[in-house]
Amino acid sequence: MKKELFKFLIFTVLILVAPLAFKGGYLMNVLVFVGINTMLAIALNLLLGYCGQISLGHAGFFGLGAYLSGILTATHGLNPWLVMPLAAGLVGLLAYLIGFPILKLKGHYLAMATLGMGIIIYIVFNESVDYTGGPSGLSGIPALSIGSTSFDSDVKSYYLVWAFTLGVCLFSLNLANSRVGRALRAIHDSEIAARVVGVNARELKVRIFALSAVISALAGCLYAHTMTFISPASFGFNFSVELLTMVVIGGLGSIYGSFLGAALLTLLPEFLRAAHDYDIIIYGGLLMVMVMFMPGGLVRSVPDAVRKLVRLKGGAGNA
Amino acid sequence: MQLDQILQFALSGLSTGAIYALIGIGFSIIYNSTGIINFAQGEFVMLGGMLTLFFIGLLQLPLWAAIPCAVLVCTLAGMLFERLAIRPLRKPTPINLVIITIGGSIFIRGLSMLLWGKDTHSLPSFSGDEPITIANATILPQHLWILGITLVIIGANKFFFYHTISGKAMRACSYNSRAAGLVGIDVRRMVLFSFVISSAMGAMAGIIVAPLTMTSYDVGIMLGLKGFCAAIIGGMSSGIATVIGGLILGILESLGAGLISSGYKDAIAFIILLLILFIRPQGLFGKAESERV
Amino acid sequence: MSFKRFFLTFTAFTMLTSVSAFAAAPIKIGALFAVTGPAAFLGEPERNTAKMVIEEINRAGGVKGRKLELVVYDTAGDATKAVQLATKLIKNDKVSAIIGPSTTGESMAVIPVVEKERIPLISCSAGSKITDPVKKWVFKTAQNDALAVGRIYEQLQKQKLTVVALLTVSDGFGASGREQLKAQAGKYGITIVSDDTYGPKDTDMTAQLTKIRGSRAQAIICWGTNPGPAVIAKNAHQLGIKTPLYMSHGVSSKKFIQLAGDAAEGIRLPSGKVLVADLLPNSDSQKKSLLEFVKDYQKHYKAEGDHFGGHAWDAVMLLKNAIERGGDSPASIREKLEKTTQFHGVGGTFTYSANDHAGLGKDAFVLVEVRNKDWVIVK
Amino acid sequence: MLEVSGITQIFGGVTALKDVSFSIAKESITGVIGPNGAGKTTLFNIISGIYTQTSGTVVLEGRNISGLPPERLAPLGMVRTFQNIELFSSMTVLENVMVGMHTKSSSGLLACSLKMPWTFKEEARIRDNAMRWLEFAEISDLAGTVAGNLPFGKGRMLEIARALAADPKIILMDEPAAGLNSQETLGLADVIKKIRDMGITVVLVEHDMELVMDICDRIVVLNLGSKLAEGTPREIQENGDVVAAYLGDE
Repeated sequence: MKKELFKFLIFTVLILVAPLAFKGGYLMNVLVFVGINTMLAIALNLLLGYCGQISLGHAGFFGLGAYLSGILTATHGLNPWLVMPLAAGLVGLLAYLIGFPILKLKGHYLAMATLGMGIIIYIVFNESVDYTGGPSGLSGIPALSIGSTSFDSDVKSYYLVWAFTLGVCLFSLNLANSRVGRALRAIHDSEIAARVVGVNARELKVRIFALSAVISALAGCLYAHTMTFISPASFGFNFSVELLTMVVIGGLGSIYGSFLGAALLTLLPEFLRAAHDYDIIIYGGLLMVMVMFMPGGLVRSVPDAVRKLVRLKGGAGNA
Repeated sequence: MQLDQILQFALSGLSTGAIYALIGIGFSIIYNSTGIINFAQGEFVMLGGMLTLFFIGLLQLPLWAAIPCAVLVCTLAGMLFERLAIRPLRKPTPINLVIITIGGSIFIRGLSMLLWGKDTHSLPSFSGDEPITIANATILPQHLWILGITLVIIGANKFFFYHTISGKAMRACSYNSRAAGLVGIDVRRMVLFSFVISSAMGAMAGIIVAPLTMTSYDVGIMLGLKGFCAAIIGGMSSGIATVIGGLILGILESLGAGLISSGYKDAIAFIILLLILFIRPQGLFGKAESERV
Repeated sequence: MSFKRFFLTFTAFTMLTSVSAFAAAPIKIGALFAVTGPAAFLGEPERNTAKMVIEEINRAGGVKGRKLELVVYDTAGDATKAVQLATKLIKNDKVSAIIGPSTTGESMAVIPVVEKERIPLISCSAGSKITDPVKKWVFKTAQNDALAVGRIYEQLQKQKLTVVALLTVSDGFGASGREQLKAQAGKYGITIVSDDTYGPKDTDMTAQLTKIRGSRAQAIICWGTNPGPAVIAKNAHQLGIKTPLYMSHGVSSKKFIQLAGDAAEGIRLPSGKVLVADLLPNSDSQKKSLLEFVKDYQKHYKAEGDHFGGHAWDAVMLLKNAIERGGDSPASIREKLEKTTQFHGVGGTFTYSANDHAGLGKDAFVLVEVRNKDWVIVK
Repeated sequence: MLEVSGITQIFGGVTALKDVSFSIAKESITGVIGPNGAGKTTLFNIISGIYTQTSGTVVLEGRNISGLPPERLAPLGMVRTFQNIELFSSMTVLENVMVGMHTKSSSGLLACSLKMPWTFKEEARIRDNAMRWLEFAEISDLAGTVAGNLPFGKGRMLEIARALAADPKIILMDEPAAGLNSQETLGLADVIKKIRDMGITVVLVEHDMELVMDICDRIVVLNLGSKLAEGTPREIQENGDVVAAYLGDE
């Protein structure tokens, strides 16, 4: 327990001092998105990594949060801080209601149904032009502000977004190591055995689905207010798949893994940019190679590799 | 007038549905013998069309010669994919397999983009573009080709899976791969086989639709997605159920676009799919399975 | 993985890619194009053209003795990436002006960034709302959709066709066109009887067309970019629809005729003049620019230059002009840009002013028709 | 304690159970035996709420529990174990047992995530109790091991410890001796007796006749979906029908 807290503190300190290394350069901006994606990856990981339920439609919840927040603040002029819990709550409620029928499904049927849900939400963004601005997007979303400080620069956005992300991290870490977290993992390992000892699997799955949607929607709100512009293209099927990839590459069932996955997949394109048109091939190839050689995700494979390296060096030193 | 329209919607729906069905069967074959949902299936469809173009354009082959070449190369690609990406997998959990096939599809797409550029291309129709009129509704000769080839492929499938040794062995693997292994069936070979068959089928689908829908390096995603839906409605069967699934999807889309709202047509199709899944969680034609404990 | 290492690798990367061969400090110009992704048909010719023009300018000794340096990034048509890359161009590459992005959505997303950082942006996308209302730092070269719509409606009015059916693609391009088509219909006395859309990746539009066939439309206007309109042309041919079919400038390239084949015959569309450059009368003020662009593009890329490339050509040339007239910092470039008058570019004749950052008139478009697999100008 | 009356189960036209009735006394060990395909596991699945029977009722302590799902039965005091042990294989041994205490704790999702003060106390109680059950099952030395890595015999004991952690009144065990060696089976017999002596009713399906005859107070024999006989081990051993069913009719 103490160890967990210590790890989290180190992580927090690293996040807090990171901007010093970048001196407000462009990478700061990317790190803001690493924060948002980390939140999303954690949300999906709670559902997929802990509870074992796949979702190919999480970009939809992300988008709903962004659009609700965007529409209510940009079009109706409400206070963003007021809208944020409202949007997250509404999305959570929606997910809770959809959750009951949808989580009855298993395996690839669940994948299909969540995919369908994501696509329907995407189509609604695209088609309800009067509210969402349609495919050309919604602009003029105000940046968040506290008093007279507006979070309009990258460094400020960074701290704002990461404050939320760290909160979500801590929240999820607590959850994972609690009675409810154990029940979730139990459902993942053997749903029937979990039910037999009294875990209401159906209800719990739906609640986690809703919680996951709430976190995603929250990330959506932050996204809308830091970008100040949103368009449906950011919330399509591809992004759902990207989230899934972050979670798996980072490591299923690990909060820090979600961070690693989100960081890697957000930063990777920046490094691949030098490869120009080859970037997409490298990206696809890397995904395959990583799953092949790091089936447990970064969070498990990296320490393993380090250990091996240390042993190798130690061995060489002895010889 | 209204009736004419509905006939036309139905015909259009059937012809797009047949395409979805053909792609869907490719999904099912691999799923049944390996438990993998192969998200790269759509890319084989794309490869079929693009390779045919390549053989026609670069090697100056006539259409009838380019098609088998394209199918052949595509099948080789399918084999390579299985050998290099699926087989070496150390921990083949379903979710890892999903990611790896997604990675594979991105890779194949990227490679085709580099090789053939980003342009859209069209393939000549197999037998002209003169529309055929059926009671005030029209279809193109190419539609007949699609329907015909779909039927032939389904027939061949049925024959293969029920009347040949390899086909029966593959079915055995799909029921219980461990037991199949115990009675001396080379399971890995059957997995490879399933990739061969489904990539060849995907390629064929890509070739016969290209004259109607055009082709480019990125057509695989959408076609793959629709084929996946067809397979799910059909309960992941590699036979007639998936065909019906594809046709239902096609007709729903077409009727939705024609009668309700063209912008929401995909949404309508998906809502109906969700309802079907909610009412029958085991797929439209699947039998309810009781959980073994 | 430490961030420090990330950062070091990263700087190494950028340094490697941006080592410049010029001794005199070059003027840096940033460019954001959707070179990959769904809008690649825009981004690729734009990038090619921009590179080509900058190369030519530098070969001729640069502008006022200073070379131009182009930093291009691929946004893949993604608004989030566009914003990140715009920030990168401004903060890391320290560019003096930005060309692009390719699509309206990306442009709208980038606008707050350049407005805040005070860097002039010349967008290559068509959406009217990019420069309406006018934003201080934002200009555009692509012809407004409004102009293209006006050109079609004028023609319909001339032929006394008053009832139309719309079929637009459900992406940024189609949505913007649809908005304009609806907004201007009243002005030209046109009634819209059917308003349908199709998805960018759809492969069969017979359902929509069947519905339109059953309506009393006298003309069909389709707003989309390849390959959708080609599919629509083929579908219309299949259904035996004889109603005149109008397309948007989104398909004004030979590619469309190739894709649609025989079904393209008789289809009309508004286009930048680049498509019919050699058919223009010598008196046309743009002809010189047009021919120069077409010839250059042919030489460099062995392909026909289209008007998308033209947007980038115009953007670079406008910048070059502004720099020639004394712009050397972002602020002065912006100031000189706004004073551009009568610049005869590829997309039209540009005249910017404090309350017009689009700069084009209706004469930017000509109406063309496909006849015998080639374009002819509709008089 | 438990009344099973008139249970019939039909799977797609095949009758798996036909009008099975019996009752089980409090604090007893009852064995359900029968040849393969007799319907023992189906019966267990019905009693434990995994299947819903075609007809008939199950009554637990005077309360009709027919059709209630398993998660509703645990709070009423009924738990079970599985033939092919169902462990939470990615979790530690201790955590497995802690999940067993799910119904004996109450912190909700939000309280857990926000680490409300009372959750600490509850967590400590869960942990202490779970440790006690591990000691009972004599696997406390394995508390930190990942359950998936346990040898089969230890896994069986873990499953029993997890079931006991739910503080049940009645525990159903599906072939608890399957896969155990003779040493382990002896240990199991002791544990089962200890469980009864704690006041918990035990029902088990078992093939190991020696074990059944040794520990059971009463035995129910099923054959081809129907109840064939019921009685004390001695009565059953002497029942001609039972012997015939086991040996075949030749």
